[in-house]
Amino acid sequence: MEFSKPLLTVSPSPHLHSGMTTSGMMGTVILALLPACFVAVYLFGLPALQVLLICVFSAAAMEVLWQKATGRRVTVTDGSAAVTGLLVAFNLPPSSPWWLALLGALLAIVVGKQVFGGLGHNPFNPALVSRIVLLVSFPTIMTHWSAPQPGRFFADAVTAATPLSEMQTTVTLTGSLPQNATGFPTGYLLGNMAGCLGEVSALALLFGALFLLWRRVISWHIPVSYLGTVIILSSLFWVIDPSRYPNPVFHLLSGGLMLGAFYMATDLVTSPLTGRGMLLYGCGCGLFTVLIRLFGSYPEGVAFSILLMNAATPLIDRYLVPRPFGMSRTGGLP
Amino acid sequence: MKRRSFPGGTHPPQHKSATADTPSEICPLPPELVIPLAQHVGAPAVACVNAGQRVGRGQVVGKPNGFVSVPVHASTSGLVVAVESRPHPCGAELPAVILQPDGDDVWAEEYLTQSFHVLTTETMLERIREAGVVGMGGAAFPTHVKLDPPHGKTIDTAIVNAVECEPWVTADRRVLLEQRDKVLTGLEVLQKISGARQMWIGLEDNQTDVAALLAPHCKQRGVGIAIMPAKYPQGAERQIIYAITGRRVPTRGLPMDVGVLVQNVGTVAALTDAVTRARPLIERMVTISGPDVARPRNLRVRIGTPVAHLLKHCGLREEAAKVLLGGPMMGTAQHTLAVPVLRGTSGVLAFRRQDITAPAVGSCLRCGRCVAACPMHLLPTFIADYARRDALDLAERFAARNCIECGSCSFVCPAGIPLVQSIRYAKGAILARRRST
Amino acid sequence: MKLADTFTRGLWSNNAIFKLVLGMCPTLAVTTTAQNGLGMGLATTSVLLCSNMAISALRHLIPAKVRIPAFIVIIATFVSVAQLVMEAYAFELYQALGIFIPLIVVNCLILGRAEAFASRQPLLQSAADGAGMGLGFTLALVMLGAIRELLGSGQVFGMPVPGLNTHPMLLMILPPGAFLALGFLLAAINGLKNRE
Amino acid sequence: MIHLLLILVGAVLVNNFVLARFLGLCPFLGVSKKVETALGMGMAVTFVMVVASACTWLLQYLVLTPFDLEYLQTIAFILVIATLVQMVEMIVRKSSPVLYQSLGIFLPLITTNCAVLGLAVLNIQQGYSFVESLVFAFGAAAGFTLALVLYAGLRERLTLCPVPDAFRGTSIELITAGLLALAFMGFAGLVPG
Amino acid sequence: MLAAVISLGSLGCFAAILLAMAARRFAVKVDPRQAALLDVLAGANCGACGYPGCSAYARALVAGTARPDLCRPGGPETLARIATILDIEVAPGEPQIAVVRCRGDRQQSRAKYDYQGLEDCRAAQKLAFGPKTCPGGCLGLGSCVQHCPFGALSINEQGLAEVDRDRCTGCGLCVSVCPRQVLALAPAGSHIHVQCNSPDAGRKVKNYCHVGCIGCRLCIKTAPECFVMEGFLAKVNYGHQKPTAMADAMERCPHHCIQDLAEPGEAAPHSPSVEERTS
Amino acid sequence: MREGLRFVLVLTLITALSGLVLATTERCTRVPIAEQHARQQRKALRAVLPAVDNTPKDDSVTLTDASGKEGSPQKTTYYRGRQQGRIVGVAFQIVAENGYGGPIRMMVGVAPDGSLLGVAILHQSETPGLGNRIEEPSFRRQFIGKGLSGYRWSVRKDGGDFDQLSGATISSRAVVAGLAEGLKKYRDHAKAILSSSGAKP
Ligand SMILES: Cc1cc2nc3c(=O)[nH]c(=O)nc-3n(C[C@H](O)[C@H](O)[C@H](O)COP(=O)(O)O)c2cc1C
Ligand SMILES: Cc1cc2nc3c(=O)[nH]c(=O)nc-3n(C[C@H](O)[C@H](O)[C@H](O)COP(=O)(O)O)c2cc1C
Ligand SMILES: Cc1cc2nc3c(=O)[nH]c(=O)nc-3n(C[C@H](O)[C@H](O)[C@H](O)COP(=O)(O)O)c2cc1C
Ligand SMILES: Cc1cc2nc3c(=O)[nH]c(=O)nc-3n(C[C@H](O)[C@H](O)[C@H](O)CO)c2cc1C
Ligand code: SF4
Ligand code: SF4
Ligand code: SF4
Ligand code: SF4
Ligand code: FES
Repeated sequence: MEFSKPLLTVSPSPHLHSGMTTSGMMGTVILALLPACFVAVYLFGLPALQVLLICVFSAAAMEVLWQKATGRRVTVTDGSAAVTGLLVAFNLPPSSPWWLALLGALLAIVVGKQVFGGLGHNPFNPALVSRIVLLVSFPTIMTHWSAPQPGRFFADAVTAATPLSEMQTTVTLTGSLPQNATGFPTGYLLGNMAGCLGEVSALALLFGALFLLWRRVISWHIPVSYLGTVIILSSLFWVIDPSRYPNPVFHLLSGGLMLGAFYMATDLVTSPLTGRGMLLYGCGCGLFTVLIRLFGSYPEGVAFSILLMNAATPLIDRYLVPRPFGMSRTGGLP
Repeated sequence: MKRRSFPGGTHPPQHKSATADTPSEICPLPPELVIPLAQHVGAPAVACVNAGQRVGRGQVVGKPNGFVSVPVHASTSGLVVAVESRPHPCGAELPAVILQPDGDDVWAEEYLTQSFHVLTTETMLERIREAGVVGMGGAAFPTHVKLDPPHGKTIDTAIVNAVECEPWVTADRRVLLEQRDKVLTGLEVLQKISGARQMWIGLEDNQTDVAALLAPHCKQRGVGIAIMPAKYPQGAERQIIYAITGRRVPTRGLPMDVGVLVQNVGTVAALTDAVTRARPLIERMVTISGPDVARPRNLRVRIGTPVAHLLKHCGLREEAAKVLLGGPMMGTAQHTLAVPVLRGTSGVLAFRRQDITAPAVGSCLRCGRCVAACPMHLLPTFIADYARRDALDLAERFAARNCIECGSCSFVCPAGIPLVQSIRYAKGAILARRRST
Repeated sequence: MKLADTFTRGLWSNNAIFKLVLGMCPTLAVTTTAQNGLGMGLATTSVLLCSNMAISALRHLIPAKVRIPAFIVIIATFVSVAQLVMEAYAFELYQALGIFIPLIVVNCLILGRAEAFASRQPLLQSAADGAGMGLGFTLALVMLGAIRELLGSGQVFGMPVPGLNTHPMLLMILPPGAFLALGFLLAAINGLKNRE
Repeated sequence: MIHLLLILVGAVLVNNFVLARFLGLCPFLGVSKKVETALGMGMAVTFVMVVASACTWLLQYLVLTPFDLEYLQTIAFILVIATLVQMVEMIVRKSSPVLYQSLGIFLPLITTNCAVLGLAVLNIQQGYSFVESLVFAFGAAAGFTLALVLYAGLRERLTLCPVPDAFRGTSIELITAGLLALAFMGFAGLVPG
Repeated sequence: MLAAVISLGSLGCFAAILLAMAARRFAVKVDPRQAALLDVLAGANCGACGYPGCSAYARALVAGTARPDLCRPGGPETLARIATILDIEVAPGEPQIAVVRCRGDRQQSRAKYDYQGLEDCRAAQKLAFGPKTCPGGCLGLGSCVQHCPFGALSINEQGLAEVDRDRCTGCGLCVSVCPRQVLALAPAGSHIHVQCNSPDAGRKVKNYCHVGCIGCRLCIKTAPECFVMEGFLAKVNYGHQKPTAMADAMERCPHHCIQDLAEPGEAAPHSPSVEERTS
Repeated sequence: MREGLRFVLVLTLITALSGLVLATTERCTRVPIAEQHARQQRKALRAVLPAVDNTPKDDSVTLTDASGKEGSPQKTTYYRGRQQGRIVGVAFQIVAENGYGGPIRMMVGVAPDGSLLGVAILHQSETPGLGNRIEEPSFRRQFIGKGLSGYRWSVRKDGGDFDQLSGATISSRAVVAGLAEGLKKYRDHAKAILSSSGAKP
């Protein structure tokens, strides 16, 4: 008696799939980040390339090692570790020493992600956890910026200040804005400023973001509400006192707002599920970003504001439940 | 003409071109017909023939059992060889009348043709019931029950559901094209019985050719043609009602609670036969398609024809690895080809091994795609999560029971999570728990 | 139960921090250096020892109804004594530990031991329990303090550790670092236990 | 007015009682399994903290300071707090079983809670006036509640996570709290001083 | 000095008076038995009793709405203690253990179809009544494993559930979880079991399983009263066991579905005491 | 009632007893504690003043700042260190408000001519490893001998004459600004402080 004969497959409906898979989404994000990578290497030369490579590869390696060590299925091929590594690199100064990049990737993968059970379970954005841990731990290195030197790959780094830190220093010193923050700094659009490796060129980031939106990897809710809140709030302050508070364009283009709004606040895992939830989340991010930038002691507030809203995400998901179709307004949901 | 839709939903690939414009054929009789006694929602019919008995075409072989039940008829003339349990599309083995066709295919009785205008509503409902008409859009709910709303409920709008949003399946389209007059007469019957003041035919915007053909006839009868964007599940009852009338069927309510009646095109055509000629529902349009089918087309199939016969008739490219009854989004996969076509079967789809592309199952990314896709505005990922952990209270609190099992959520989930399966499990467990307490 | 058993139970197997997760506030707040951890631990131990003994000695005199308020008063007395003594004779430590010295009163560990152990056990047993629990607490504090000091300022007990003190991870001596350090320490202990 | 507002914001966000000052960690770690209970606990703590702050302030400046008895502060304060909490519990339990179910059951936990005693001591240490100390108490309690509720939300999500064995339980909860504290560091400097 | 004594003493006095008055005015009776019960319950909060945690069960016990023998991890000792606290009499039950009543692994039995979907027996059972032809056979997708609060279950390489006799406390959760009733509770002292759960007649069973009970009654003939027949399925009559006769029956069963689950070399199957099991 | 009475009695007794214990302890530790505080102050004074032969603690004047910022005028106590009766240095506390982690309390010693003799940090809550490096002697030493005139009292980064600690500009800036303000305060009060003393401003 032999029981092995080809059997029909039975599976639950639906029997079709859209074809967009986890690894597909991650791949799309990597593609979308490539222009910004090129710009970073173009502006900051070899050190930037080194940081990028170290972060991506050590993040992937760390993921494999951890999953092997804890006896789990190895899932690097889904690409999420590579995205995380890339975004860690994007959040480091271009001149970071190698050990900082390595430590950053390690922190993101271990503390940010794997201790919670891996992909999909981390409550906080791993790349940002890593960035903030590094920023708080090594403030000198993490606020040591080099000026962009387009096309000069082997040039020695020249120290410079980021527009935001310059603004903060000048405001605390003199009570009014520095030169660079009073106008509309369109030069920043192309990356003509010091800053984190991946945040400098708003244009390259926007380009990739459009690609993500087009491929429907991210939805419009978070970027629009985030940027919208920043624009409205900063305009408000600017109108109140233009000599003390910078204009909205400065807010948009200097610092990591573009990177944060399109690539980091939108991290699927740590942002709310529903459209309304995403809008609220984006508004929260915007509010905290402006508050921290203008009144806090850190010059940049994007990372903190996203982490703070990450913390609020479970509550948003829990209390902003959509009303089921056909359910009355009082229809017994939590 | 209107172009509305509903929030949520997805866009699965259509795959309809294979059969959409191929005229339907009559399927030859198989050597053996398996006519299950349970072909509708409600109590199964009770067999009233014995093995060895000869029956004529259209003869009642199973008597209805209660109000929400309909008779079952012999699909052709022949010999009853057995009344026994046979594989049923639901997966179990259920009682069926096994009929060996004699090839004569003679009607048990001669029927006259009669205009429905002279009939009373009661007569018509009685004839509809006698004919065993059930919903052919998939649910197979006895139509006479649906057409006879309880006291106090009135119907002002009737919608003929010709949306057919399932990929591959084109049976409704062929019915509309080939049996247009039957459908139009059925519409009038429907209007007369239900008393609806407004009549609509709902179509997706990929069927404008059909709409154009129908337009003059509809105009003449005061029937509106609603063309909606092609989006899955546009054909689902609540969604089509919302798209056409803007009304929302309440959660535990029925369409008639908002004064609407929805009937499938095939059902409407069957009404004509039942009322004007008193002919039972023994044949229906079935789409035989899928990547494994060599000659995909629509067949007019006698109820009870085994799937194996249909696939043989249309030819397979290689041995089928997966066979579905119904469409790919809501249809059920079969573990044997011995199952018969029922009154509610709209399609038979066959797939080869390489066509089965289940994405690797990972953990939920919380991407919210399932939430955005759910036409019932649920949180599929939460419900499925709770179901997996047996947190039925939470699943129920998140309205698991509202799920229409359309499959949109699983379709879009990048992590390949079988959300619908979990939710279906939760629904079952919740109901079981309610019953036990 | 033997005295030694009672003592070692508190020291490790039933450790206040690793096992019972009690008295987290001082644990996390003062362990920026191993030295502070040691000081806090010893202060707590002495209060715990004294209060356990006092309560055990008085256990037949205190009616059950006033048990809890009476315990609190007894503990608070010892804490105040400790506070005064430290201010007089260990001024630097007194300043470093600050508000967390009076807060020893509300360390759940002390009241917990009073209620669960000292109020039912004879004097010597209670003393052993107090000493064991207290030293276990101290051990945990010193471990945590040493880890945080090592990573956060590249030193142990104030002595620079070469290699680590060029780029210390400041975070570890800041509030979030306290949570993270204890979290990972617990995981390491769990991991070792699981392996056994 | 601005000055009171700054005290409030400082206590809620910048120097959050739990996440920056490490006061009240036992209930923070213990009563945060569910958001609802966290909210209940938060409200109970808020009530007790404000009342206790008033009582201890009066005790300090009407009795201890005039009679040169500052060294009795610890014991006097804890006595007042313990009595207060127990009274409130009894009253609530008797007068409103509903309120007791939602808030009262947390009250015993509050007696041995660093946050309340810490608050009372801090009020005196920082030399706050009566009104200031009330505002500070409210801010501290609100900050406690905020942190507790956020943390409860995170922990509810944690229960669904396949956390590695060694990290299960307190370990991962502490790490989560650490990351929450990390996020709160962003508020540094929002309030001068 | 005096100031301190007086002020602190009067503060204490004041507090005590307040509390005493409050205790008098706002007294609410709590059943002291509830606290006592909570002490004796196993404290595993496993939910086997059907209440959300031990304290809820204690409350229900005091209220008199719950049976006293529901705390399975606690075992007979706990039952006895509960009985003393509640001042009732109960007859201690024999400790029980879960038994997997199926040996039809991948080689031995016929699959119905190739299943793709959730790793969950109950979900799979809803697809055409499970991927195994035998309607009573173990599906091996591990719903029971996920639900055992004591980690006593596992799925072996052959795709069958397996009980770790040392860990199983007989709480019975798995029995209620399994969609095919493959698992059943049996006295922990017994070690010979019929490992089949197929309701079908022998002809049908032979068609899909090499090791299924075919209802031939040989066991009953060999060891009368030790076995009973339910439909086409033999079952051990646990109240009436004769080891030697049963061992004979085991030998003679043509499909080898009667099995001795005691480990080799172990004279009598180990029946762990409550201490061991809950520790 | 009896039970209630017992309740009250026991608790009263215990608290009274506790009061006794504490009062005794306090009595025993009063002197050492006072000594500790005095020693700390002495240490701070000694750190900022040159060798003196009087007890500056007992030779102080308390003056009200004319420029009390927010309404209530602030009082500062100036301790005078003398050598053979002549004032050689004046020590007083200043508070630098704008530290990174809060106000920084310092003790400064000023020579009668208005130049700094020494700076000691009494209390600060700057970040360990960054801002708290203001306590390092190497940082504090740069101020010695410098007076208000002739120096730009801000950090180099802001165009001043004093080195900031890298990575802790905010703290450094606060210290420098605080010192400058302290020196100004001294200048304003120099007459009053030095009067009745024979030393010249
Ligand atoms: C238990 C049950 C009772 C129903 N009762 C009625 C009814 O009384 N009147 C009616 O018009 N439709 C009734 N329906 C039919 C539903 O409205 C609906 O048409 C049917 O379930 C098929 O819809 P679907 O294919 O969208 O699921 C009933 C359906 C079910 C399942
Ligand atoms: C997700 C979903 C999709 C459906 N799609 C169609 C469809 O495309 N065409 C159709 O006639 N009925 C469809 N139905 C069934 C309808 O809801 C409804 O039951 C039917 O139109 C009622 O007509 P009947 O009673 O004549 O079958 C769908 C149901 C669901 C739940
Ligand atoms: C966690 C953290 C703590 C800090 N603590 C201080 C501090 O105590 N004192 C200070 O001046 N700057 C501190 N900073 C740094 C300031 O934010 C700012 O970067 C620095 O003062 C700029 O100085 P630089 O120009 O010398 O780099 C801290 C930064 C971080 C991230
Ligand atoms: C649109 C998008 C944005 C992402 N953003 C981040 C991010 O900001 N940081 C990060 O670590 N991973 C990011 N990822 C990768 C992935 O979601 C991340 O590794 C998970 O948070 C790990 O559980 C992103 C992925 C996608 C698809
Ligand atoms: S939850 Fe139900 S209704 Fe919503 S998309 Fe999924 S299957 Fe459809
Ligand atoms: S679509 Fe899938 S991955 Fe995305 S939220 Fe829903 S269940 Fe999770
Ligand atoms: S015993 Fe039951 S629940 Fe367990 S694996 Fe087998 S079929 Fe599944
Ligand atoms: S195997 Fe597990 S779930 Fe089943 S009875 Fe034993 S302990 Fe309970
Ligand atoms: S130690 Fe602070 S609340 Fe318990």
